[in-house]
Amino acid sequence: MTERTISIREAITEGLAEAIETDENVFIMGEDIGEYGGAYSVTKGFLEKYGDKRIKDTPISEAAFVGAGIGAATVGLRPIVELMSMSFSLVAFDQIVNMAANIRYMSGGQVKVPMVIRAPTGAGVQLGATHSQSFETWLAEVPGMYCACPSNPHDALGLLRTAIKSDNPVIFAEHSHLYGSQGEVPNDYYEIPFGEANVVQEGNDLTLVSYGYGVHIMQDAAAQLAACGIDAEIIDLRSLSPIDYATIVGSVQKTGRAIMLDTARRTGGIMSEVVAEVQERAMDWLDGPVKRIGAKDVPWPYNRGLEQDILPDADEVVDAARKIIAF
Amino acid sequence: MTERTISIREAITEGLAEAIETDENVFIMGEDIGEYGGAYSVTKGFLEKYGDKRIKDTPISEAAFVGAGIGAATVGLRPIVELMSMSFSLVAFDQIVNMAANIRYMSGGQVKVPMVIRAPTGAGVQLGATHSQSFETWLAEVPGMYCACPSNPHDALGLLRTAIKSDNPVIFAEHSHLYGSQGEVPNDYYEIPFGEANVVQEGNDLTLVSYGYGVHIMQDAAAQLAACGIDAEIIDLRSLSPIDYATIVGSVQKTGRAIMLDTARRTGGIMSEVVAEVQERAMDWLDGPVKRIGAKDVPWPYNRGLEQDILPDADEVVDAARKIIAF
Amino acid sequence: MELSEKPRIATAGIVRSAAPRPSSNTAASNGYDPDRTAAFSDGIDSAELLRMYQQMLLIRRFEETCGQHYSLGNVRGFLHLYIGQEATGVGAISALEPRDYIVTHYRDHGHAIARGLDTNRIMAEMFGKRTGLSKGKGGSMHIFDAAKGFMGGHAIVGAQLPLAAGIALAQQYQESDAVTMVFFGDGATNQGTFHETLNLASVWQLPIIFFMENNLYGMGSAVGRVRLRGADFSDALGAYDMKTVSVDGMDVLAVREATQQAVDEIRAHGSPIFIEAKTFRFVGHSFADPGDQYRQRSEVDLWRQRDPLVTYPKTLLDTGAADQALLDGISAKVDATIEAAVEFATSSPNPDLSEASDDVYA
Amino acid sequence: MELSEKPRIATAGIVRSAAPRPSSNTAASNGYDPDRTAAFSDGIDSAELLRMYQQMLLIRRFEETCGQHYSLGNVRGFLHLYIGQEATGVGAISALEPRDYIVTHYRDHGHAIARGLDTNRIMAEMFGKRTGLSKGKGGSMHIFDAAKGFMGGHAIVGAQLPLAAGIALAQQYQESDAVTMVFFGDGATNQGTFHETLNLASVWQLPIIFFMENNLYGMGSAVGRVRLRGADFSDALGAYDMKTVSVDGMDVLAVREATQQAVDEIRAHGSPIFIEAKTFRFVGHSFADPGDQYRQRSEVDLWRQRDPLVTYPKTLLDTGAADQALLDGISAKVDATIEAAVEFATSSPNPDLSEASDDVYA
Ligand SMILES: Cc1ncc(C[n+]2csc(CCOP(=O)(O)OP(=O)(O)O)c2C)c(N)n1
Ligand SMILES: Cc1ncc(C[n+]2csc(CCOP(=O)(O)OP(=O)(O)O)c2C)c(N)n1
Ligand SMILES: [Mg+2]
Ligand SMILES: [Mg+2]
Repeated sequence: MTERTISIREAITEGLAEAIETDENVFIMGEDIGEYGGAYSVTKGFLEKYGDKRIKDTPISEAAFVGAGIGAATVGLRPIVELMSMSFSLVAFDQIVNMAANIRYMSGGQVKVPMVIRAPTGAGVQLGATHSQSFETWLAEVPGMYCACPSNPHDALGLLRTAIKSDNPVIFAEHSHLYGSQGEVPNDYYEIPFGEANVVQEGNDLTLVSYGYGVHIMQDAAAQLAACGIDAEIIDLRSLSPIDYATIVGSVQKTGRAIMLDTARRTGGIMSEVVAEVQERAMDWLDGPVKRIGAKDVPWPYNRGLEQDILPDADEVVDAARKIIAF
Repeated sequence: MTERTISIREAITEGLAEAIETDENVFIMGEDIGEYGGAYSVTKGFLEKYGDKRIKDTPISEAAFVGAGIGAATVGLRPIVELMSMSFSLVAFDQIVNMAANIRYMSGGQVKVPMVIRAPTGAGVQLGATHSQSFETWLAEVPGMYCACPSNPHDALGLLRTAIKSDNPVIFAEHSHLYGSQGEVPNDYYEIPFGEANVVQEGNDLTLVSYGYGVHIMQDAAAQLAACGIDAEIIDLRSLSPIDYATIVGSVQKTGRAIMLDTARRTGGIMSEVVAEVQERAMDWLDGPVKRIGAKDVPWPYNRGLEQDILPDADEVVDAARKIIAF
Repeated sequence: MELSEKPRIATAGIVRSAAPRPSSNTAASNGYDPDRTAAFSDGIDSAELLRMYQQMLLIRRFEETCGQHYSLGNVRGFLHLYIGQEATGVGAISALEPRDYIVTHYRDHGHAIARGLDTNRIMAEMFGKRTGLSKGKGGSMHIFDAAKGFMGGHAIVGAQLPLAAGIALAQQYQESDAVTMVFFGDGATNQGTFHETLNLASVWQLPIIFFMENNLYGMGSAVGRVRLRGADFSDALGAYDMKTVSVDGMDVLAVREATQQAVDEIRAHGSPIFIEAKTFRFVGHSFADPGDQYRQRSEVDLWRQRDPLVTYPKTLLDTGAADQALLDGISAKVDATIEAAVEFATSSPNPDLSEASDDVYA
Repeated sequence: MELSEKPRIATAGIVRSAAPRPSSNTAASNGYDPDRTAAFSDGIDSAELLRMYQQMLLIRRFEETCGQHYSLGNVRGFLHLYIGQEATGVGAISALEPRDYIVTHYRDHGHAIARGLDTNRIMAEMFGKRTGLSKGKGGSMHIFDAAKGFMGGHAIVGAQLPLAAGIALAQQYQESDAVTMVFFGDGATNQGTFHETLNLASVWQLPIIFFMENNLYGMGSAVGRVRLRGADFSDALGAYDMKTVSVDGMDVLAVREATQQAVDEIRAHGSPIFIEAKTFRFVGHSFADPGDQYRQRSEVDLWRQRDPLVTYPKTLLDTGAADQALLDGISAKVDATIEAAVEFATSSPNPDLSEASDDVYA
């Protein structure tokens, strides 16, 4: 089928427009998504095109408008809420973790919350300690919600469609480095279900697991490893909740070795879950410990050199590979 | 040295009173800690005894009074903030995670935040989905803060003294089941540093790791295992940040087998960190996978039978032990 | 004779009512207007007057019974009783239509009963049984009946406010004239969500009633200790440009009328309205709290003299709207309903352990 | 001659000032009082009048220079410029003593310079250098100088308010008469922390000035789109029983006077005071924002005509408080200071990679 090349930003913009145009119950709300066009221009032109019933600028009141999204969702609407940054989810954490995720269970299944919370995430652009965090790794651990983290335009559109159609709250984490990242997207309609990891590259020597921006780091690392004759398999989780353990374990059973990467802080990253689970399910096939890589466990600094040093990179992955495979 | 038997509640009350009496910069604030005497009666009589300068009842404004604690701490006071429940930390999460933990770093070390946030935690008393959570497992993952979780009166008093003397923010998680739990406490002054796990019981066959209420479950399990001739070592982490990996790894090198228990939800519990780290540091000594046990990954139900079924117990630990040691 | 009596009920009802408090932004925004009132309560037929009595009594007995079964260990967790506040919930909710929505906090049994939820299934929820409205998963603090527009029962103070705004937003979005009523206490007004939600409802002109049950205490905190203004601040919410009404929460007819006016106005114009009812809980904050450390016995006694379950039936008798036999009949019916509810809850099965993992995802 | 001129400065200063706005709770709570004023600004010697000009100019040039170095890639991350608001920060902070505290948000360079922080070290922080006030770890949004009572620089909207209340609480606790001044914008008033903190400060009667810089836009959101009342709501904060003052934020003398009155009052009585200054940012929200999508060029031009860096020096000249040569001298000094700051920042070393792990724990 025919494809076209677009950026992740364009893929998300397209997915949002499609939802607005095809489902009258879908509306978008968030800070400066209308007149301003969105902090990352994802909804540029939407207000003019779709009007202020469907595109709602909100006050700087994350707790209130995330909670309002939950309420609207319980009575039949399908809100898409944009947070200007995943870091700002903290001021709405009670509404997300205690309300969005629990209300269905507390009501004995009487209500559902078909809501998507979209937010740019990740460090690396010198925004400092409070603006560079990746709380999707915590939110993915909360039962009652899903969490998706696309690494390319194809997945971004396919996962966003699934998110918007889901009858459950979905955290949709968009790494800010990747908005401009280009890739091919099919012209025909498709969806990408949650819980199905993508084997980006097959290999027999080593399993590299990541998601979002981390997949690009793994690809660089795999290229370096290939140069050293190491044949790495790359797995893109695509969704942090649910996690496709079958694919990871299957790969580890083949390779016997694994490196798992968060671009979030190592401690508190989702890979602690994945590593703990994989060693429990696949220990007998492991030739050595699963290596876990993430950002250093310090707050995010402003200085570029420090921030880059804290962030994990391909070299770290390659060094880790060296430690578990002599080459 | 002489000892006396007191409850964890008495130990904490004593530690708080001692701090108020010995350091004029220490004050306590929180909801209904004064006139009401505290939701769990930990500060009963304090308002009458110490007055409303030292014992401050607050409005139901967790974000504001936690933030006020941070501010007061940056200019020389040593606030002890009580949250009525760890579950309510969510409404103050931005102040705790983005402010308390980051402000020292963001200021290049110009300020420090000697503040303790105390809160009852844990499930098991049928409070339902929003009131039974254990967010200390997330907060322990944040750099810039410490986190302590006492399992007995001796540790409660020793860790609380360390917490109050710390120049860094400390999350002090008190499992609500344990307030009445009795134990011996030395009459002479002592402190228990963070990052030093307690080997509750030595053993050679199996390492059992937990903290707080989980230690009591491990003790029950160890008793059952002993009856089957299994000699278990029990490690009480005492602090979730920092974590004493040396003691855990040392024990695993001896026993070759480990079971790690959260009374919080398994996914998102601190044991995912511990398991991931220990398999990486001690894989060569492991005879099998590290088993991770925690509460089921669903919201907390009200019904007693369901809640008890979700909570981990000694039988689960024994079953897990059976899987890794044939007996 | 009955006819000639009726107005007296209204008057009786209203005279004790809304000692008209000033309101911030609007001239005639208190619940009091003698003419409309007389007219209005002429409009309440005695059947309705008696139905309200029955509901208040049903709530009172239900709460007393929950207390007994808490002591017996059949009801667990946190139990917050509505005893003393019956006139507020019954009066307010009696002004709503089935298409309207209600969102409330953990002190929710009274609102649930006033909304006409099945007492058997509420009690079964209290007992944690599978037949409970939330299948035993929610408990006392999380009563839901979505089919009746009763959207919980929320246990984090102030957290229900944004949710309610979202439900009201959906009504506006769907061009329905349904009103959303959200209940909260005086203590909840100190949460950030209170401010954020009032502003959101104001700037978006949402069809919502913010119903503050000012029972003068948030747990052990007298409102004067957590707000400089003390108990009276609903007339100072000018920043939100929201019509504000103050009414006597111990007077079911006054509450009903004030609420009816607000509902009519919102259906017509859609703007949010803030109603404050001063009321009092006769018992402790939760069943754990004796409720006597932080308030004087004399204060409780004073309010008990205004017990709607004493004053209202007396009015019914004085005005001839009912005779003792009628009231006794109602009382007997209520007792039977409670007995049936306890029987239903007791005999219902606990949820199957397998059900713990249901209702997590849709 | 000079003597006879001085009052005119004051008048000139004040006539443009505080088109007296009504205040919520207190009779004479706006910054305007001709007599006190004349007297007061007689009290400002011309050296101080010129110092304020120098500070405003220094801020303007500093911000322009940051913009240039952002384009050059020497300054990164988010950069929020204070251009247009200089009179507010300089006037407000000129009324403080060294023992007082300042807490602000991410748009913080102006406040830092007005507080007298070392421009070399501020610029070095902008460049992320080790010699920066925060050792290059904080950046533009997190300027701190604890030794000068400058407690940040906070990037989460509204998050600085509780922190400031805590610092004020500490002053009260330690029986100091120091005042804490916290700056925030119109958009921040929609955060829950705004409400919670105002209530806390009110019920605890904390010695704090809530200084709202109402520049009419929160990022791209005109205040009228996020608040029903629009730009004018500081006179409607009655719920907090807090004295509220409204002042012309483009008039440095009016701001100084209003703030001085508030500071004196707080030192004497300790209660919190809310000051609103209407002002305007001439540039975009951050350096990324051209600032023209969501507001009319005409509106910007209108405000630019009130540019304090045009109006204030003109007043100084008209009133003879300064002549052109004097102003040129100041301008030259400012340029030299900026040049030195850039030189210092440029030549300073980056932090050592090992320093990434410092300053996490005390
Ligand atoms: C965020 C949060 N903080 C604290 C609590 C504990 N709590 C439950 S009810 C309550 C008092 C609320 O008082 P009010 O709003 O006046 O309602 P009332 O109980 O008087 O009906 C408190 C402090 C909570 N549930 N949530
Ligand atoms: C909680 C939170 N939400 C959103 C943002 C993004 N943001 C930064 S500044 C700003 C606008 C604030 O406007 P205002 O308070 O008026 O201050 P101004 O920028 O006009 O000085 C927004 C939305 C943030 N930093 N924090
Ligand atoms: Mg109350
Ligand atoms: Mg602004």
